[in-house]
Amino acid sequence: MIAQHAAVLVVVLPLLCAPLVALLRDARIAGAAVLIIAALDAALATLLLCQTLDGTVISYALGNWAPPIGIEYRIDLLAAAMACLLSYAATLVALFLPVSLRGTIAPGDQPRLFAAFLLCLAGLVGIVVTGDIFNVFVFLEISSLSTYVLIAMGAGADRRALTAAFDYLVLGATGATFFVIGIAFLYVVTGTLNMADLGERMATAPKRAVIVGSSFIFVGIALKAAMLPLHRWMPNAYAYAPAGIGTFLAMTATKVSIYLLIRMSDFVFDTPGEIGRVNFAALLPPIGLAMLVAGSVIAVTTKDLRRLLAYSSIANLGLMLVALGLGGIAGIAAALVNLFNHAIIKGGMFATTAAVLHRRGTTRMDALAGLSRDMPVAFGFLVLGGLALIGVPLTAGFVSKLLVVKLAFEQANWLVVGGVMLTSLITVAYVWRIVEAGMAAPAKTAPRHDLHPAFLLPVGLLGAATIGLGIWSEPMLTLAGRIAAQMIGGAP
Amino acid sequence: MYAAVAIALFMTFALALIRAIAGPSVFDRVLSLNVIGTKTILLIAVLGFATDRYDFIDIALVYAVLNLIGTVAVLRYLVGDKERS
Amino acid sequence: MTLLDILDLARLVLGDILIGIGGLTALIGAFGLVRLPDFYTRAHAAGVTDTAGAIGILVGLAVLSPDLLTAVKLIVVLIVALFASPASCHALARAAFRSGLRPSLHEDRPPPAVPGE
Amino acid sequence: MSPHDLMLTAILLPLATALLIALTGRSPNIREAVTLAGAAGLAVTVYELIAGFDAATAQPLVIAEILPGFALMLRAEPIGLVFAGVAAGLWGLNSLYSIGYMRAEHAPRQTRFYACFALALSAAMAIAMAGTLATLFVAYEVLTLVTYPLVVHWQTEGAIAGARRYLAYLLATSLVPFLGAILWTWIAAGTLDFTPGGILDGKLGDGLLTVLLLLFAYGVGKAALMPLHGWLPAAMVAPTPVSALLHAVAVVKAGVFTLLKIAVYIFGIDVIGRGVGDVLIVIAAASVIAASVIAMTKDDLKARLAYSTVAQLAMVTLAVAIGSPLAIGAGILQLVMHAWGKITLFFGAGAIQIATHKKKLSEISGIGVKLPLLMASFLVGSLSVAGLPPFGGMWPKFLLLEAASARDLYLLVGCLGLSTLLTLGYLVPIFVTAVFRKPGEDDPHALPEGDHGHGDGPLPLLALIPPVVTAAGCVVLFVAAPAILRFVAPAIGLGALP
Amino acid sequence: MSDLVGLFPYWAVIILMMTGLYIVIAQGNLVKKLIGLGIFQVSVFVLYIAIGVVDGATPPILSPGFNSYSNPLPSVLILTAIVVGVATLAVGLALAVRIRESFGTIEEEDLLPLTVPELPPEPEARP
Amino acid sequence: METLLMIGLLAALGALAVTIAFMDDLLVVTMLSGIFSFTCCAIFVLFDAPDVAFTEACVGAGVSTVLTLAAIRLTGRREKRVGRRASAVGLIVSTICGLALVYGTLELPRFGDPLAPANQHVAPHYLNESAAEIGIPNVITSVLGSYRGYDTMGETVVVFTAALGVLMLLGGSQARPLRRGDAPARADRDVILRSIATLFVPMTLFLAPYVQFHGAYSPGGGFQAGAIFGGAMILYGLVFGIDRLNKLVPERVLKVIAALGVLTYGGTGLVTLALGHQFLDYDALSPRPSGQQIGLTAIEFGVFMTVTCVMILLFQRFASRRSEP
Repeated sequence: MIAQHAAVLVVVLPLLCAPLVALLRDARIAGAAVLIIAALDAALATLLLCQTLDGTVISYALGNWAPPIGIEYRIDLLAAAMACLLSYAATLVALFLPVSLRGTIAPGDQPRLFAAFLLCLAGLVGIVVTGDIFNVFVFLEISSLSTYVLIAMGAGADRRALTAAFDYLVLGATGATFFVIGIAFLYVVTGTLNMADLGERMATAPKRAVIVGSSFIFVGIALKAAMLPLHRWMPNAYAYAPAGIGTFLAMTATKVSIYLLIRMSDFVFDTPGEIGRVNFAALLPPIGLAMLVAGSVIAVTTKDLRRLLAYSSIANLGLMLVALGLGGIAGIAAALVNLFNHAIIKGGMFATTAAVLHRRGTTRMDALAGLSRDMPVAFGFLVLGGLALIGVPLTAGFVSKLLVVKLAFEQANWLVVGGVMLTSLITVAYVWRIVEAGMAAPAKTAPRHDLHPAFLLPVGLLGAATIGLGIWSEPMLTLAGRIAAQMIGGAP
Repeated sequence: MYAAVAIALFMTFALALIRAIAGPSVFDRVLSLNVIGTKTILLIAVLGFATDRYDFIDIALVYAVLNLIGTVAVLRYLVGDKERS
Repeated sequence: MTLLDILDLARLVLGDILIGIGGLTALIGAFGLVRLPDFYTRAHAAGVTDTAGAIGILVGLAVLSPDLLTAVKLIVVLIVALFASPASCHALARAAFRSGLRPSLHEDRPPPAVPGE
Repeated sequence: MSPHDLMLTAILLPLATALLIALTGRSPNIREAVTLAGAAGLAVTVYELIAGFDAATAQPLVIAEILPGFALMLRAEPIGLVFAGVAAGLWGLNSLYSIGYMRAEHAPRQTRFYACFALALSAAMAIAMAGTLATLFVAYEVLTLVTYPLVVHWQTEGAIAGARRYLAYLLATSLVPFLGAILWTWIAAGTLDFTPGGILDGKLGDGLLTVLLLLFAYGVGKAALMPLHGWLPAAMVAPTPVSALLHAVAVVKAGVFTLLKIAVYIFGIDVIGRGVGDVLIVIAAASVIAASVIAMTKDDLKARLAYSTVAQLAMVTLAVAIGSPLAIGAGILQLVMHAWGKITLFFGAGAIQIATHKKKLSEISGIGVKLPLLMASFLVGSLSVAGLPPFGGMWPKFLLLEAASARDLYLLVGCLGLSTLLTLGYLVPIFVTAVFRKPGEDDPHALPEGDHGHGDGPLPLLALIPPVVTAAGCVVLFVAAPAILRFVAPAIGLGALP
Repeated sequence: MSDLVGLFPYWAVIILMMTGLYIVIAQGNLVKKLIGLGIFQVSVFVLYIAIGVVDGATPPILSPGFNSYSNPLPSVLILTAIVVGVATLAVGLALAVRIRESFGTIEEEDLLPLTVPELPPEPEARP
Repeated sequence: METLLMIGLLAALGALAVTIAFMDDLLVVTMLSGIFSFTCCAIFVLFDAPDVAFTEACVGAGVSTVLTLAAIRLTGRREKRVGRRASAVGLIVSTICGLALVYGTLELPRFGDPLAPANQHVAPHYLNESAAEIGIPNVITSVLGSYRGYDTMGETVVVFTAALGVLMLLGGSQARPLRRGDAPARADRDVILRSIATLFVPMTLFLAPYVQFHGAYSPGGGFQAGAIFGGAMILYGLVFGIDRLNKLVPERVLKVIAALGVLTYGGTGLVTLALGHQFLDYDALSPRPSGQQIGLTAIEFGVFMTVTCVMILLFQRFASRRSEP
């Protein structure tokens, strides 16, 4: 029965457990509960992945109303893989979340924070698995609302978390409203909300309305994906959120937006046929390149490790957009490889940063002095992540960059090749700042205390994956290739 | 007749709106809010009758109650505001 | 034409007249709300006509309503309005007076500064 | 052990040594014993590999295939074995010298020093054994990164700045032109395996090949082709054994070795010889002359040696650019001979510093009297680097002249002759100043700098033996050079020796 | 020309939406921003409802005597969206209250110098 | 008449929106936005969407206004005068968006066109089949609770999330309880207001179940009923003081019931799963259409619980907070 209903359980499990967790009084029990729930969810997601691995598309009609009358859950390989990413990220973060919260958030408040965390997970997974465009909006809001609150919880350490959360709230709500406007236009010309159905009926719809509708959806997603002119909420949000939450967001939030972009490009943004659909693919490489360069350059100048990583994330999102914009099966595959690899790399770095924050209470660059001596393991993982960001071979970052460069090479898109190469260099510069800051002599010698044990497993796993996927990239490439082929080849 | 009454109510509504926008004191605005609230209730009731959907009265009913809550909230704010300062 | 029909016609006419009066009252009150010089006179105009207009229209509609339930609901609405509108008007005037807003008693005097703005 | 096991051992043994060093860091004696044992073990391993090498039966060892055609693979082949032999042989000597030097200087962080040194050797071995350009690139990057802590060893402000420059140059060149060239190659040829005869012939036009070759030449920043040589003098902030490592044992050698491998197995010697390398010839020749001239102007001994390295390495690039089997042979020999010659010179400069705390040419007048054996070996090293018989350095110069005249590049012949003269011009004065000038003839301003309370320390024996040994090596190599050439001949298609 | 009349409701709603959007972007007061957001959202709701209108029809509550009903789907969607809107408003207001308590102001202009990344972290005072 | 009213109401909305943009007294702005909501309600009624009007009345005029006022009490009423300056960025962005939208509307079906695709594809199914499939006259309730019941579950969770968020931001360790003597804590001394409230609160409480259970036949449903019930309690709190409200319905109880509401909704889905049907397939409970009606009742009740408690919780949290000096 579980196998049959895994599609819906993967969302409903965290969704319904959240109220229960919120009612718990003991922070430790709540923390353990979150870990168990996230792990169960990861198991469900894995089950889904197994079911879809052979190309099957699971269609689950909620309430047994056949789509497009009712809401449909539609899980193809991409959705299953994303669900896996989200739930695994949540599991890893849940491992150290209680520890990282200690000292900044009163134990009495923690169960509610854990509940919000579960809601955030449920919302994100919900976005990924659904096949109904309005349902996307609903779950987008669940995840967004909980995210705002989670970010604001960083106020225990730094009051700027509040303004960061507020900025994100205003932008996020505006973006969601744009998304809703887009849905309105698509709905008015097609009469349906089911994404697959929408794709089919789009072909005969009036052109202008589709263009405008798609554009607004695009802008809405762009806001959530921190695309260039709309990126300003992101560094603050990542830098001031509680460290564990920042890790989770870095691994998932913008990734889901990219997922949405890919999902929409499946039927909204693509351009086959004479009737005008809108080709946003041409927009993506310039935006992506600009993000790539600007994100990297700003990262060099920031004075806080988490902000630096956030700007680096903007650059990496740019890389994904570039890959997506290059198009074709290879482009989507490259974007996906980037997406997964970057989630792993950045997750590892943010988790390590969380560990540093836990020990040192700050992540300012000048406060990292002596890290290489006091926390050699943490420092090692930071450097490893940094190397992966640069794209040094044997790390996952290399594979993902290589795929993009290869694609651009083949299309003779020298601008992209040059841009990626150039940003690799800039990346060296900011990774270098981390290394140098960590190796600088400390003002006073701190007692040597490395990673808290709670961090060891997630950080170690992500680090191992960073290297593992850099050497044995085959599984990831195959998976991405299959997903891309399914997206382009088969019906959405 | 319904149409005439609806138009009359709407004009009332519009005039109250002018007062609400023009002010000058807060109390004028609250007063207009109140008037607008009542007029909306009546408008909805009349509209329901005009289109033969008598269920609309339910909305009017709820409206009447909520209107009161809104007014009381504003008053509490004003009174609290004054007494503190 | 049976008696029933005549009664029904009378009912309709009565209802129409009632709501017509109500609408007119409301409109007059609104003019007062806009044109009168200071808050207290405006409150007077609005307060009185608000209730009067509501009575006219709601009773008129109740007369016109096709079934009892609708009529009862309308009467409930009326009761709510009858209580709520004067009460809030009263509370409002009281709050205004306590806050220092004074009626302008002589037309030749310039209106006082308006606190609360 | 099978050749595969030997190859893995050659890479893993220094790695294990590094681990052991890190673990035994508390007691210096054990730590240094571990280093020496590791060096000895590596020397034996590499010797076994060379002795047991058989081109016919050598099989590649695939570790992982990251992307199609982009594999991690090890393969033993003659040029790589020569490089491995040089590096492994010099590690032991350098370690001995390091022990003397570091103890004399009371250097901090010695555990990190020895551990990183061992790691650098591991990377150098991986470069030597690399079976694909991808593998080579990975090891090349690792080498850059693990040598950084060595360069920054003193961690003074100057050291940090110099080390930053070192890293910036090497990473920048490797990440943009080198990686770009590798990707271009990969996309054009579909593979990156080192294949005799090259993989690019017919895949790209000659014009593009020229561009690609230039990309490689500048991408391999470790080869220090002018004007991208700046990191080499900057890295002089490092302790002398590290300079020896950079210049002689691993780093720059890895650079020119990479160029040789690319020439032989990626482009193919013939391809370069048919005109693809002509632009590079000009650049390399200019680099030789320019660097030699700059060297003459430097007062600091190590800076002088650094520019000398730039000039000498440009000769290997030149050999690659000429693109005939003979020239490649000359390049390989230059790799070997320069290593032994230059390490002698660095040992000498370091020993002078230990013994007298002097670093500049203008300060060392007359010190040679106290250090006769050292100065003698310094002279041997100088002459060998300059290319005079009866020292090993003669062979590559001679073969290069042959190769140049075989292609009727008479201007180049003149250049090479001039470079020998210039080399003598910047190396011999060191010896002359140290031995024949009186102490009072120094620059008066420099005088009080020399002694500041330290007094002249005695030269530890461990700092004296290695230069003597390497100087002797230069002589031995004069005799052994033909054997080396014969060893690599099949790989580069060299027929009968001239 | 009749086309334009037929599109008038949409355009009126669009003007409303843009006024709301303008308030969100241009106003510096955080609470005002939220109110602007509310106007923006409510206007979108009106747009949806306008889509579902059918000439001469009645609300989609089945009842004998009617056979033409307006589209129920936009209503359903907007019911959900209204709730989402009020939820966002509540969280936003709570944030604004906390910001006021922590920074002493809710004007973007005054907050800007207090939130630059260069400042050292300052934990919020606990009551 | 309808066209005339529509034009008039839309124009009123426009005037309101512009006024709001240039007012700097937040209290006035809040009131005007309350009026904005009222006007929108009238438009919704005009546009045949009574359910939406109902909800907008509860939310826009009721809850939003009260919450905003409570927040303004804590954050200050005056806006800085910069509000009057026009912002070039704002103008440009909104103009571009507006023009884009107008461009998009040019090919749209005319307003009220029965043949528009939006009214043709899926909607007729709801209108024609729901009587047989669900068996209740209010199609909106059918779609809301059954056809798109999953969205509504999401909506309930959103409400719950908001409560959770406000509790985290203003509750728990962040609570700043009122001091004795703080103005909002005291009951209102106005006798008339108190007696009106005494009369109204119970009446409103009775109105809620009516709205709840009559939702199948007329506009209304769990959400509206919850908002009304919550509104009644808010009125109680406003008039008799927040302390008495806190005592009457303690936060702890509200939290539990709010969570229970979500669980009731989700639990209904899980029960249908356990009975071997799809998630939220009410046919599992009993054959059509009675199963559907049972399911609808259950989930509406869940929504009611959550919404009621969340509304009260939100008000309590804002109102019991000590304002800054």
